[in-house]
Amino acid sequence: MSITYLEAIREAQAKALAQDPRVFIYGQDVGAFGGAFKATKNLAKEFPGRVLDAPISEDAMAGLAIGAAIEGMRPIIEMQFADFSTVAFNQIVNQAATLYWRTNVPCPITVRLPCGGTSGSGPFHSQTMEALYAHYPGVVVMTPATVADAYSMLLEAVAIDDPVIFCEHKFLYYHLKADSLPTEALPVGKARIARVGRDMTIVAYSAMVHEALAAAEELKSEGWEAEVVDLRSVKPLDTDTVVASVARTGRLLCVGEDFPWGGVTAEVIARVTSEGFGLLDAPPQRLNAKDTPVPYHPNLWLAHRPSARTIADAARKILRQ
Amino acid sequence: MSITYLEAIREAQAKALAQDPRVFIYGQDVGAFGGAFKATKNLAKEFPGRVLDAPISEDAMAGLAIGAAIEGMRPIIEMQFADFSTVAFNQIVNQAATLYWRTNVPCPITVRLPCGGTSGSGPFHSQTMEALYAHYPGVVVMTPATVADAYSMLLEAVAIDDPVIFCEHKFLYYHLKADSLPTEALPVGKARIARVGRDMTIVAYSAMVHEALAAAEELKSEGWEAEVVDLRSVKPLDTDTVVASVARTGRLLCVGEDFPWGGVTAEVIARVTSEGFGLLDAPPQRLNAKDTPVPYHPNLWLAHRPSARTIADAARKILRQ
Amino acid sequence: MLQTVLSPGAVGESRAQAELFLQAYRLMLQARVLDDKFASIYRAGKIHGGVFLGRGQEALSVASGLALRTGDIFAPCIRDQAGRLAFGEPILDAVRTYFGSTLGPMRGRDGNIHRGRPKEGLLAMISHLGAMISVVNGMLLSRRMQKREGSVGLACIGDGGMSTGAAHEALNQAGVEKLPLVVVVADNQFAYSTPTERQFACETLVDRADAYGLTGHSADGTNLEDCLKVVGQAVEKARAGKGPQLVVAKLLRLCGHGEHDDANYISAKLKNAPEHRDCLQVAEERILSERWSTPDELERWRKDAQRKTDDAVSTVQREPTPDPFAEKWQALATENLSEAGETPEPGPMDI
Amino acid sequence: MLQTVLSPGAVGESRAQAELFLQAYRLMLQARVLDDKFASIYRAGKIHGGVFLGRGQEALSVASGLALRTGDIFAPCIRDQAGRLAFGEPILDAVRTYFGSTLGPMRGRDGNIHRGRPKEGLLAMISHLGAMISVVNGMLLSRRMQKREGSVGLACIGDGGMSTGAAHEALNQAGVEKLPLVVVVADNQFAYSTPTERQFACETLVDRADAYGLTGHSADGTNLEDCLKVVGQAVEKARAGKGPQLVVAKLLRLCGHGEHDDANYISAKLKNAPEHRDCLQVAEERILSERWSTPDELERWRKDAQRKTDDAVSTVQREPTPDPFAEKWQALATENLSEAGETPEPGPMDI
Ligand SMILES: Cc1ncc(C[n+]2csc(CCOP(=O)(O)OP(=O)(O)O)c2C)c(N)n1
Ligand SMILES: Cc1ncc(C[n+]2csc(CCOP(=O)(O)OP(=O)(O)O)c2C)c(N)n1
Ligand SMILES: [Mg+2]
Ligand SMILES: [Mg+2]
Repeated sequence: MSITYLEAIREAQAKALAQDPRVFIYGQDVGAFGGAFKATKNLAKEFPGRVLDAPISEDAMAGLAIGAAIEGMRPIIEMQFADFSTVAFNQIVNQAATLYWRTNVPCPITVRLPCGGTSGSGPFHSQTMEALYAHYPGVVVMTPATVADAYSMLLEAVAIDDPVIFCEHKFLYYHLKADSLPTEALPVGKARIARVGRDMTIVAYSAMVHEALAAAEELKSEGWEAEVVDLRSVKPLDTDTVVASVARTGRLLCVGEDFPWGGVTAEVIARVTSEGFGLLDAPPQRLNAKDTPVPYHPNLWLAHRPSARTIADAARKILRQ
Repeated sequence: MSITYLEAIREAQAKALAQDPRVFIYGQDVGAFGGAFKATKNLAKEFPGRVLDAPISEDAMAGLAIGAAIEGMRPIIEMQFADFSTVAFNQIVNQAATLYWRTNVPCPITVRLPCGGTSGSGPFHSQTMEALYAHYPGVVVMTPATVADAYSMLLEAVAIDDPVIFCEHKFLYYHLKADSLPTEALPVGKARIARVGRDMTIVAYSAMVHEALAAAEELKSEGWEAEVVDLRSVKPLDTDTVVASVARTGRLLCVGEDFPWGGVTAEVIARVTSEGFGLLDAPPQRLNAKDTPVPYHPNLWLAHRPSARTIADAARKILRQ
Repeated sequence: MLQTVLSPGAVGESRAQAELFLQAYRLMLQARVLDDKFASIYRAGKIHGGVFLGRGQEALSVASGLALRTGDIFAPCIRDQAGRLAFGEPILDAVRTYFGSTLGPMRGRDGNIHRGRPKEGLLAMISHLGAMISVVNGMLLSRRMQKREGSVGLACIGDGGMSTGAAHEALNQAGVEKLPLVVVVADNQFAYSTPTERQFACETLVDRADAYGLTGHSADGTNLEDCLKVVGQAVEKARAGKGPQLVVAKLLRLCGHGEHDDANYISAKLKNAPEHRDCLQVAEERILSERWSTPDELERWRKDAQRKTDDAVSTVQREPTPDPFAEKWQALATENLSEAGETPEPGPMDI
Repeated sequence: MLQTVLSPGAVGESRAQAELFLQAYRLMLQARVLDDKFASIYRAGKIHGGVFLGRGQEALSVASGLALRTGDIFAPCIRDQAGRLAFGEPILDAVRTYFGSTLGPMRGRDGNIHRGRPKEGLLAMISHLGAMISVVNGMLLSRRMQKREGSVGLACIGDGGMSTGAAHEALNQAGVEKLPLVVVVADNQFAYSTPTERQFACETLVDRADAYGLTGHSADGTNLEDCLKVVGQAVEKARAGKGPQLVVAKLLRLCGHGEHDDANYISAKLKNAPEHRDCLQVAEERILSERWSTPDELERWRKDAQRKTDDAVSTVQREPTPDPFAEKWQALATENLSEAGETPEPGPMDI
């Protein structure tokens, strides 16, 4: 058996629907059609009345999910593309994320965001939104990089009593495969050492983990051993695991596909330098997408985001210091 | 003559309207009423037909401004509170901020955001939004801390050919006074040394500049000289001035009123440690609001945001290292 | 309209209607007295932040609250003190929230009209106008899924709030799902200072009902009887499975947007127009002219409302205000996922 | 409807109408041929990202483009190839944008239907549905302020797009400002896979006109003549200062949502229903039955459209694609405010 990242997301939803009557799915075209990416394929048939097509009303989609949560349900909403969640932004950060703190009533909703760049998708079908949401109090932001995490973290997202922003990366949907679904998983909030190395730490998450691993492979041929940390969730962010890795390696590069200002890479570096300043043997560096919208043409797109090549280049500069 | 921060904002708009026929103002209650905070007081009378009341439709307010910019106008839109700009968020970051890059047509709009906490305002009338917008390519984000900057930067905001997010701090509206309006100003994008000191650098912006200055005063009585850098704009962010200050002091504390994850303080520390790692004699630290919504009751509100006291405390820890 | 309600021959029914009227009146009175108290405490500088009153809107508001039953859902807006009382919100909730008492439902975290008890069907509005309606939709849809039918959700909104994209998406969503939702629009002719001609260009907001496939109803917001009847019918229809309902009532806000605002943008002509009478006074006159009660009794009711208000205020004034050192600075329900250590210790307690 | 347009006795007028019809037909044909070309290039795997066609929607779209003059504003949506051509967008703009040519208006930065020339009144849509209408409002309001009146703005939208809060706020805004805006809704009965009964609960979207104080018009989207007439009248009214207009035309999309989609969710019954005939074919039949043209001439027109399409494609295929090293990685117009140095050097060029 071979299962893709996308199929894992479908399977996790099938399992959540099967094991918990409080779960339902709401989103544009998620019903009979099975979703723009087929992440809900056949679920409407298998779970009648529990997978509902929404009008093109992201704000009301999020609002409806919040109301459902108040009534004890565990809704999953699918944004057709992460980029369109900007229209639901207010409901998510000001209503869902404040509900528990204000009223003591938990808000267990899962917002599935098909994120990230794929070739030819352009400025409005390519964005990664983890920093946008992680900035706000009251949410958990997951950024699974593997088939196993896509599956187990989505199940946990549904189980968690708080709003979870589930950033699934479209580039990984079809390419990434595993032999089977996992039976156990790291707890949410724990980062994973994706590759062990002694010379430097590369922190990444989501699709960038694979670029970082490829870069590490390239560096290995030059005699360097880079450790790759997969953050798994960016809020909470597992500072301990990152600092522990930097304690071993003394060098840090943090990679993200998001826009450069603020965001995960800045947060990681701020934490590591505040908490583990003395561990660093060289200035920490980061690599992000460029500070422009995500371009359409593949030539530009490939240059806009970090890649194995640019990560390896940045890593070499750090290693030579 | 004495002029408040709020009056400076009104005067800047009056001047912009007087000197440039392309300027108009659009926002809820900005017309005859003069705005919720009176930032447009009398302007509708002085400039008939150029100060227009908008329906409660922030998305359409922003969209209208973008269209006006395409036609060569220089609209200023006032959000009644910064917090409500979440509803216009999509138009701002996806339409205004991408217009020039996509089509080569500039988008000179100014979005005035009455930002920041005041006692008793609660979770939805207190937010600071600079990090939210600065994260996106294609915008300039200004955070004036003084009466002079409120005036001169707002005039520059209107003159700039790009979308400017103008974060005016409500806490400064009435309290902050100057003797007169400035006749010259630092260029946009340049930070200001608000207080000279040799022992450490405190980076702040907007209302926190005043808390930092008060903290520096407190520290002075203990024999420490803290330098206070007022960022003025957080995008672009004047890394050079900050790094130069740290080069002199060797110590860095970065203070923001915003939520702790990501944002200005993380960005500043990431830049300083990447570019000026060797200049630091102690780990850089930051101080932000707490990771909860902004509370209503003054007891909680005062503890939620950084204050002169907590800044001084954090500074002492750094100074003792 | 009276004839319909208190039709001759239906004595039992008319008795019941009179009793409903009186009950509504007492709640309106209580709301008015409480609002007046908040206004005076505000003027004394003892309330943090703004004070927002429902003066002149009590008839519509109370009708909304009274039309609902235990188990229903109520999403009040800023001027719904009367409706809240009618729905069963304790006076103490209001006072505690304004004072930020830790014993109140919002525990000092949120204030004034931003209060509620979602688990008891009373939503705690966020400030962003229009945002509560889709939340009610979600609650109603969930109950349908859970096979807990029979309840109704009622959401209040203003003329200005109807311009928000959020309100549109939610009304449309309710139409598509045929939810037992009632949206009650208080068209008080202004949104803050903005008159309705700068807010919408339709004749009346009831014209929006067709746009969403809802049933539309109009009411005279100054006339308690009409409000009780129209809102009552709308709620009944929703409960009977006739789909979502839109009630629009015209009236005038008899106060500022908040107590900081003298509403000088409302012309004297408008203020004194006969159709903008104070609904409380109109109701009072009606009670007396119908001899449903006596001036003495009304006076006793007012005193009673005053006493309840004063009691609540003096109780709350002795209650603890939040202690930042005892406060749990944590926005997540899931404790082990909260991030700690990034935030400063609490600061000084003085303002 | 024919009688009205080609009324006996009005020979000159009817000649003009016939010519307009033929002009519209040729544009529709050109759009169809171009769309078919994009579809086949897509199938050959030579287009990056999606391809979105207007098949079956050309009559309404062309009517929108033709109703406008130079100096007007046009905000097309995803299925408006015909309207774009009618408004004057060069075929090359379409082809260059799909191929990402640096010579195109979007220079490889944005793709497919996300193209335009705002300074020439042709807006470049962002993907977020509903977001363009308020931009048109802003352009129209500015022209009024600048005393440059007389022009009209026309924005296209789908049945699904009408559910967005953005569309609502903008329609309401246009009503309040009484702008010369025409919104043309292509109700093609589906939003992606979602049928209209899951999208709205009103009878027809024309019911929304009253809600905003707009004038509503209905058209048969498969009938070119009707579309020309109805959209033409709406534009005329807007131009004459009669305020914003809402045109709703029913039709069926005769392709997938994008070319990746086989639209198997549209039943055969619906596809084959007589009221869902292909508007291009209907127009062709009409031309022949009226003898406005001959089969030979139509064939020549098709060949001509084919040649223009092929020429454009072969031209563009020889044009430069973006070079990341030459690209100005800068989102701000104000160069000295751009932040530099935070971004990596361009990466490898292979996919
Ligand atoms: C989205 C949004 N924009 C702006 C505001 C600021 N605001 C609060 S109340 C108000 C006026 C509301 O008018 P209306 O809906 O008519 O209610 P009323 O105050 O008349 O009862 C405004 C503009 C807000 N709360 N939410
Ligand atoms: C705000 C928003 N949500 C979701 C989408 C994704 N999306 C693109 S086209 C489409 C369907 C549009 O349907 P309709 O408006 O009827 O136009 P049609 O495709 O039928 O021409 C959807 C859901 C989007 N572009 N914008
Ligand atoms: Mg109102
Ligand atoms: Mg459609």
